[in-house]
Amino acid sequence: MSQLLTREEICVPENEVYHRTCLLTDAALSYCPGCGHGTAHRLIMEVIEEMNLQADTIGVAPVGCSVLAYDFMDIDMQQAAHGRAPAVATGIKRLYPDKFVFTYQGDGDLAAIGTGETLHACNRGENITIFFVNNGIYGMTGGQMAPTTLPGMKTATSPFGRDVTTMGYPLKITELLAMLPGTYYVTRQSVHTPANVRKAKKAIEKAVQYQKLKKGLCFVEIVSNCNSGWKMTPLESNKWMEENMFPVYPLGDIKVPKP
Amino acid sequence: MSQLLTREEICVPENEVYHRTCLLTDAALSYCPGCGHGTAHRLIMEVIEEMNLQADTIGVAPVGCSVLAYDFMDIDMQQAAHGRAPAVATGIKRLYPDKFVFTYQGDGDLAAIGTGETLHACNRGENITIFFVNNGIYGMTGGQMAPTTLPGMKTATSPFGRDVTTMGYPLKITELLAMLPGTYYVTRQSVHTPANVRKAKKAIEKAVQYQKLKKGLCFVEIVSNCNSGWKMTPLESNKWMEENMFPVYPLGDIKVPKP
Amino acid sequence: MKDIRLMKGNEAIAEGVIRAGCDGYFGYPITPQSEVLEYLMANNPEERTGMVVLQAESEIASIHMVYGGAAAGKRVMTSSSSPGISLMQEGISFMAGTELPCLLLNVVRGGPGLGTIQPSQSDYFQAVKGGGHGDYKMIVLAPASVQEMYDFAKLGFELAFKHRIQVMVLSDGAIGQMMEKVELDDQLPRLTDAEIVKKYPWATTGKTPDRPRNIITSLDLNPVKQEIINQNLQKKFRHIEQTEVRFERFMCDDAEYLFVAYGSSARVCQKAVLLGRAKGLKVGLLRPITLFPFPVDELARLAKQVKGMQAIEMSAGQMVEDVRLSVNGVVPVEHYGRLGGIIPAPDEVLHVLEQNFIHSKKEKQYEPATY
Amino acid sequence: MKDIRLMKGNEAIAEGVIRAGCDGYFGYPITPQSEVLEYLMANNPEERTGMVVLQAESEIASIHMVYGGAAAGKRVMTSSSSPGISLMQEGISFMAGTELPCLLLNVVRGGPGLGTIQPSQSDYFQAVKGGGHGDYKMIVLAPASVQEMYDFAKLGFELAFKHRIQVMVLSDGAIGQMMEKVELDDQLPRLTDAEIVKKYPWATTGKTPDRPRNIITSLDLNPVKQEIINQNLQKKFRHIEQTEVRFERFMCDDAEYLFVAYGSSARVCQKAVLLGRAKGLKVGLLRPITLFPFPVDELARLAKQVKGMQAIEMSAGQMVEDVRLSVNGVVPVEHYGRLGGIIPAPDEVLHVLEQNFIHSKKEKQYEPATY
Amino acid sequence: MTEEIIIAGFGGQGVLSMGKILAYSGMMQNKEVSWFPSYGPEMRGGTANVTVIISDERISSPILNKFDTAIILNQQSMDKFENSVKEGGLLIYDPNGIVRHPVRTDINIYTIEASDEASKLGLAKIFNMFVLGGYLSIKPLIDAEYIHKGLEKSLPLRRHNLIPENEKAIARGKEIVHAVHVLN
Amino acid sequence: MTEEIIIAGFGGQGVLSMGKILAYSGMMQNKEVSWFPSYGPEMRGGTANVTVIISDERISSPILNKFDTAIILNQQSMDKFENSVKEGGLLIYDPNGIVRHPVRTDINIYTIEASDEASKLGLAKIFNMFVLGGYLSIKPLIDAEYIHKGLEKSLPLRRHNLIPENEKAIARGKEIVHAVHVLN
Amino acid sequence: MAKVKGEIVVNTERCKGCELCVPICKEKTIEMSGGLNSKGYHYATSINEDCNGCTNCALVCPDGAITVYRVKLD
Amino acid sequence: MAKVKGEIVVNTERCKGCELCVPICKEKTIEMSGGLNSKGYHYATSINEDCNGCTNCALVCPDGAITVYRVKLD
Ligand SMILES: Cc1ncc(C[n+]2csc(CCOP(=O)(O)OP(=O)(O)O)c2C)c(N)n1
Ligand SMILES: Cc1ncc(C[n+]2csc(CCOP(=O)(O)OP(=O)(O)O)c2C)c(N)n1
Ligand code: SF4
Ligand code: SF4
Ligand code: SF4
Ligand code: SF4
Ligand code: SF4
Ligand code: SF4
Ligand SMILES: [Mg+2]
Ligand SMILES: [Mg+2]
Repeated sequence: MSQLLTREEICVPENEVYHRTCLLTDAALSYCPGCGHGTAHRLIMEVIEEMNLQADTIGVAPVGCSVLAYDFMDIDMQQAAHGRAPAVATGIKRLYPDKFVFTYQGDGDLAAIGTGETLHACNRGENITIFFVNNGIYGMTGGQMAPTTLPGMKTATSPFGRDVTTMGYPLKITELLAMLPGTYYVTRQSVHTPANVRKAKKAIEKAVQYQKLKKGLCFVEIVSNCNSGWKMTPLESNKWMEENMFPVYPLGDIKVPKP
Repeated sequence: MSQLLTREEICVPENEVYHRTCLLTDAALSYCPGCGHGTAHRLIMEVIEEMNLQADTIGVAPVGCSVLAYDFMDIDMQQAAHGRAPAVATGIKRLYPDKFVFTYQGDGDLAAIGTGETLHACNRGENITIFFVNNGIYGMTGGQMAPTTLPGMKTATSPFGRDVTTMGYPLKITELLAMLPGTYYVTRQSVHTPANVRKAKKAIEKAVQYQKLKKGLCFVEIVSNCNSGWKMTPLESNKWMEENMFPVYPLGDIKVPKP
Repeated sequence: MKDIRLMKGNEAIAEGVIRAGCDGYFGYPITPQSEVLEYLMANNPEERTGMVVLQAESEIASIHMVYGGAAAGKRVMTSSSSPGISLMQEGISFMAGTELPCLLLNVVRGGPGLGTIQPSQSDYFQAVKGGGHGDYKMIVLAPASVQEMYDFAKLGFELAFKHRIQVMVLSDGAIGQMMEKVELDDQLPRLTDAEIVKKYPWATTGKTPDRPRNIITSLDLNPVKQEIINQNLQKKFRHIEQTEVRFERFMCDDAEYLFVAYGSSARVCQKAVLLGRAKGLKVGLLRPITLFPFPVDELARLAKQVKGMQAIEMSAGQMVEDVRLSVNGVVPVEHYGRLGGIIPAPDEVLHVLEQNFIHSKKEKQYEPATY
Repeated sequence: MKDIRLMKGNEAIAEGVIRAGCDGYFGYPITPQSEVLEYLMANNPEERTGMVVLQAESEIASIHMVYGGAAAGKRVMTSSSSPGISLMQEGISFMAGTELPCLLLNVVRGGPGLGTIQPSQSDYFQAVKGGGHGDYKMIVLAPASVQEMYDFAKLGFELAFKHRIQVMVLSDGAIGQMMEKVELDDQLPRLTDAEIVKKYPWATTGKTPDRPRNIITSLDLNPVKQEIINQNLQKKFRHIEQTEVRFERFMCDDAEYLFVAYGSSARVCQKAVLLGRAKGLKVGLLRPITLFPFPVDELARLAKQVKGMQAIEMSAGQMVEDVRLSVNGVVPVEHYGRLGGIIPAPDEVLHVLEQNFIHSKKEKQYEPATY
Repeated sequence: MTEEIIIAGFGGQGVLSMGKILAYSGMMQNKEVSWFPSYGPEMRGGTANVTVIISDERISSPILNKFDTAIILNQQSMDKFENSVKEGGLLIYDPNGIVRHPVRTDINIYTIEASDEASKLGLAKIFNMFVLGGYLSIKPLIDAEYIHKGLEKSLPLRRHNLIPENEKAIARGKEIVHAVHVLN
Repeated sequence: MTEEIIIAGFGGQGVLSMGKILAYSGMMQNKEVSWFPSYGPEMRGGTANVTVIISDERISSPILNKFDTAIILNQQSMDKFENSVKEGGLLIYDPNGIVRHPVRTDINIYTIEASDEASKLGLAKIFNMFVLGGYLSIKPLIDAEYIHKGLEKSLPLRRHNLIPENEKAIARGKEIVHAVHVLN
Repeated sequence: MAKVKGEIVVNTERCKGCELCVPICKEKTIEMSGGLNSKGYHYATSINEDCNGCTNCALVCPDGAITVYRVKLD
Repeated sequence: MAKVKGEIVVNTERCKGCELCVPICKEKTIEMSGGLNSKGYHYATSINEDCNGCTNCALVCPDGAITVYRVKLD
């Protein structure tokens, strides 16, 4: 019998097993085709929806490709100056200790200009959640070198490849932050395969849950592609990411709460 | 015969075994009686004198009690804005790769407002030397809480003691910086006993030597007292330092070059 | 019974913000204003009103913590002194672009650079013309006494929320450090979260089903929209110019010569006016209390009455430009300034005015321009 | 043969600094000026001249790297756009206080806040009046073409070292992004370290036995000394006002109505003048090239000749204040500005001038003031 | 002579480089030129356009709101720029993907099926050169030899082998441009 | 009545708190008062001084360069402030540590050996109260009851037990102040 | 074990043609269409009936363009 | 082994009376003087002849106020 089911018969609401969360707006994402920012946005919004937190959430968008996150996430949001999202979130959270407050930041934003704000929010153990999208480059401004750019990698400002002796080393900021007593849960994920998406979502759920329990700062890094900045197709970029980014930025939990 | 030597006979230049280095100026140090800044100044200047580096040295003074270091050190010096000494030193060193360039910074300067500049100079492996005087407080401005202030410690801005749950944890910035591939030699010293002074001087010598060899960033922390800020006599403060600061900031090398 | 105390200016404004129902203070120590944070830490506002006080890692962090709190509808503030305020310029511009209310205190010290910790008025341009990028104005209040330091806490928050604008109290090391009598008001309650939701529907307090999401942003890449945003901002500034000018006239009614001065300088000039009057000179003082909006009309009016105006500043000549723009050539406007942390003396400034206008050959008949 | 190229403004100034013998560039990416750093990285100045190019971790780090290099006598620079320049205000004030020469480029975009990446002129006040704390001025050069972007690299360094002052090139997104013909000069050699020691005896190059140590600091807690330091700074600014004013007159000789505009706006006005002349209107353009020092005397002189001045800016009215201060009420000065990244059109600004001065009843006889 | 041109289309269609070649060629022929792009986060798709001015005199404003010629390569640009063509001016467009065709009757309108032709010839990457050729056949302000020099100047050395192909495309472009509406 | 006073000495001598008690007492007696300290990195030693003004009228400038009274507690302050006393004004100083004594003949000069007396009585910590007493005996502008209230206001509650001791010192100060040069 | 049958619906206007979903589908159900959407992208499309409703394609789609349906066949 | 004899000279104007040197001296040679220097500090002074010139006091003196001399006695 089943063989006879038509497409129209299958595609009815009762049978729906996956649909974009209603906390993503109808606006088309401004990201390049295949950019991981979109998936990261979706997972965060799914968790907020599933945990029923829309009314309790205040998000902070950075300066970077995700500067327009507020156009896509159907929650109250503030746009922060470049690098300052953790300070902005601190200001919110201190005054609304029961709201769910998060920042969403790129690697330039978080690990270059925002180093001080990031490190000190973590050191104070601000009870906020930081989502950190590390694509090893400044996507927004046209593909310049970021602190997390890999050695030898060519970017608009390292056209002959990053020379670590003059331009510094890929900054493993996440490992540093995990050393601070103020951070509670620190993890590194990716969103380029179904399995990784599922894991990343679990991590996001934890990071939200721990904030509700007032455990301190939770930090979720998502290693992602910037296919435009890397000058690759999306598929190529994900492969390159696995082969080149993951060895330097290995996926997995970096700091987990002691049981 | 020797019993007959008079004070006047002994105190002649040939018999001199210790005298303030001529690279300290005649100006009276502006520090409070018993403040470790004076000893730290002296050791650095002794090493520069002994290594014959006066003409090759450009020093960078911070904002903090040691802002006037240039009045005491008989070398070319620049006064840097609060927290920015590592950037200033980078600017100098990149343009004068063969000069000996160092910064001298307090804990507020280096680990609060200057976190970003410090971390990134270290991450780039700038071939400079950072002397970091950690007295757990803002001495200059009248004894406010610093990132390195100990838990429970009373300061002008933590009058009931530092509460780590709202004011953050003592920041072990030196341990963090040691994790960066750009740092070559990282050590923590003190200058309150003759033995410690001797060790600290050795460390300073190494930090200077490695810079000459262009090995990357050398970082010498000196845990010191701020008796005024701590509201103790100098002797009490050194004792308190041993009992309270050293357990949190243990002395010794943190990162040494692999042989 | 009135609650009267002897307080430092810095302490008075700290007490003032607690009593004005401030929700949060974020700041970083710097002389000569560290007493603000110290007073707040010692006087337990957390217990008194629930106000949050946090020492930030830098002035930049401070201003962005203020941004976050303000964008969520809270009464928040920071304070610093000149170099620290310079560091906040990007943040201030962001608050201007998002029209967020807040209170900013600059206890000015002498610059440029590290300069000196002594009092100065050399940050007038930065406060009034715009130290940050873009076309914006803050309301700038210039206290001339410890009482005003206290009073401008409440006034500042009122104006900030009335116009959704940043209010800067432009004080200086003298006003910040000196002690004077202060009369304190009763404690105002802080707004509850529910009241904030109601009073400030624009605030990012969490999107509830009854309204669309709130967004605080200063970005719009569409030039047409961005121009409208900017035009609306400008309209607000024009409205504030119409409605919020504050100044004090001291013996102006029959004045032939006018001091124009604010803050500490105005205190000095007030004494100079008395000295001058004792000598039989018809001297007066116009003290701008709001530096933006500047008392343009009042000065234009006085320009028709007096023979000359003498601006006195602890700067090389900043406010004097606004005096000249107000007067537009109708009477001569002279500037006299002390620099480097020096406060001029009453007899000194009186002497200057006499030299410039009374004893000198410079004095001429001025024909008022006709438009 | 002349080396003529088609270049973006941002590329032209980058090539210009290499050829002017710049020693070091320190900067952080931001639209619309990232091409400066990108061009330098791609065009290998390290090999060509030994010039150092470093991407800093922030604008704040950049300006203090510049401070360090400048204090050691090197020709150094940074570039950014509005928000990034706001972040540099403390650093700029420190350079002012220590009288360090350097070249700063602001490729202005619309503010306030994150604003827009489109061109704007709304950072005039910040550049000219002082965005940082304290009494200081920079020399501000306003290029109106790609060729000037290139030329002002060399001129900027010359002026910076001649006066030990910061020179800011105040450009905008239009001049930075557009391509035009540029004629390039020959490469100037960089100074050797020995030459620096000789030419700049104040520089911290390492204390040798033949001289006392050199100290670069802006701190002096003694008010008397600090006042002298400040007075000397002011003297320098007065001297620069006497000697370094630059402007361009376009059809001013017989003008009855004058556009006053700089940079991109001046390009627009130049076309508007031609349109006006074609209509038989006696219109001219005074283009300030240096915004500090401002062409005060030239405008005062023209005020006696023309019937009105029309300032055109891509801002809500900033330079117009300096025009008014120059003219001091002698003729009416009107402002017209477009905001949010919009560049006005030639016919639009001509229309505005006609409305304000020719078709309107506003036009009156203006009696020049007599002092 | 002053020619004020807007070229507008998708990012990736070679709009900016077409403008650059035009400007360079003009410069080689000793004219004054300016090239002003829309700029910004264009990497993330969206429209791109460039204003090119070629003139015998010094160019005043490089930014314009009215143009002698509009070269239009997608619908969004058509919507935005059709009305910016001066009366009596020129509008050239590639009809591929255009849903709403131009309606003005006070300007000269031409189509050029450049994308189809380019794909057909396997030259999709230099589709913009066909368009350039079409434009130059209607307004021959630059001589072929200077176009050649312009290509030399604007292409990096390692791409100079592609110049003949580009010139072929320009030549072919001249053949496939068609008048839709011409004032007389 | 307006009295403009400078009190100057070492940091740690209680200069600022003497001024504070004076100002508080004036305020309790319903006068206008102002207190303006030298400030800054004084923690690291050096001089400290405070300007106190007590007046029946609103106080204009809290910062002055001429004073009715100078109370001087070390040599550096003598060098700095002797000439700042108005003609006919008052200068009181503790001669301990003073090498160069005041030379003006147009002002009234008194000495008070407060530090010696305070040490003698084991009250070195409130040496400043002796000086205050000396001053008040020459210029009794504030009544004893308001001094008491001033002490209450300016000392924290937990220190109120020290008030009698302070008042004793003030009383004793009145006895040990001696005229050196008095105009008549 | 019950068999399942799935289907996907691609929001062709939201799809940006990144092709990430294509290799993810083990059933080789997704291909890029020859047609363009209004923004000029070739969009993804389901080309066979082999979909098992595993949702993998939807999980990796950055633009949330895929809705997945599944029915149990028993 | 040769015996040594030392002496210290305190620069009394530089000394700030911090007393750090006092307990450092194992020979108990240093005490604070009753007198004051021109800045008002009680300065350190050598009170006996037991100094062995070990330099320890000078090493810890923050103000570089101590000069140490030593002669070998053989
Ligand atoms: C103060 C300031 N400096 C610089 C910029 C320019 N800018 C915008 S985004 C960005 C970096 C973005 O990179 P990243 O944070 O990695 O985000 P991505 O775009 O890669 O997601 C920069 C430098 C700015 N807007 N403000
Ligand atoms: C931008 C800026 N912010 C704040 C200050 C005030 N300030 C001066 S020194 C200092 C902290 C000094 O503490 P630290 O670095 O630990 O040095 P210490 O005095 O303890 O040796 C501060 C906050 C300043 N001068 N500039
Ligand atoms: S530029 Fe990079 S990070 Fe930005 S949207 Fe495109 S792919 Fe994503
Ligand atoms: S305040 Fe502290 S750090 Fe500063 S000089 Fe005094 S003791 Fe040393
Ligand atoms: S749901 Fe699974 S089987 Fe169906 S198309 Fe998507 S990936 Fe393929
Ligand atoms: S992953 Fe999404 S956007 Fe990409 S091709 Fe598939 S459906 Fe389209
Ligand atoms: S040198 Fe040694 S023995 Fe001599 S006084 Fe100093 S510590 Fe004592
Ligand atoms: S350690 Fe130095 S400053 Fe301290 S008491 Fe001894 S000699 Fe004097
Ligand atoms: Mg990135
Ligand atoms: Mg410290």
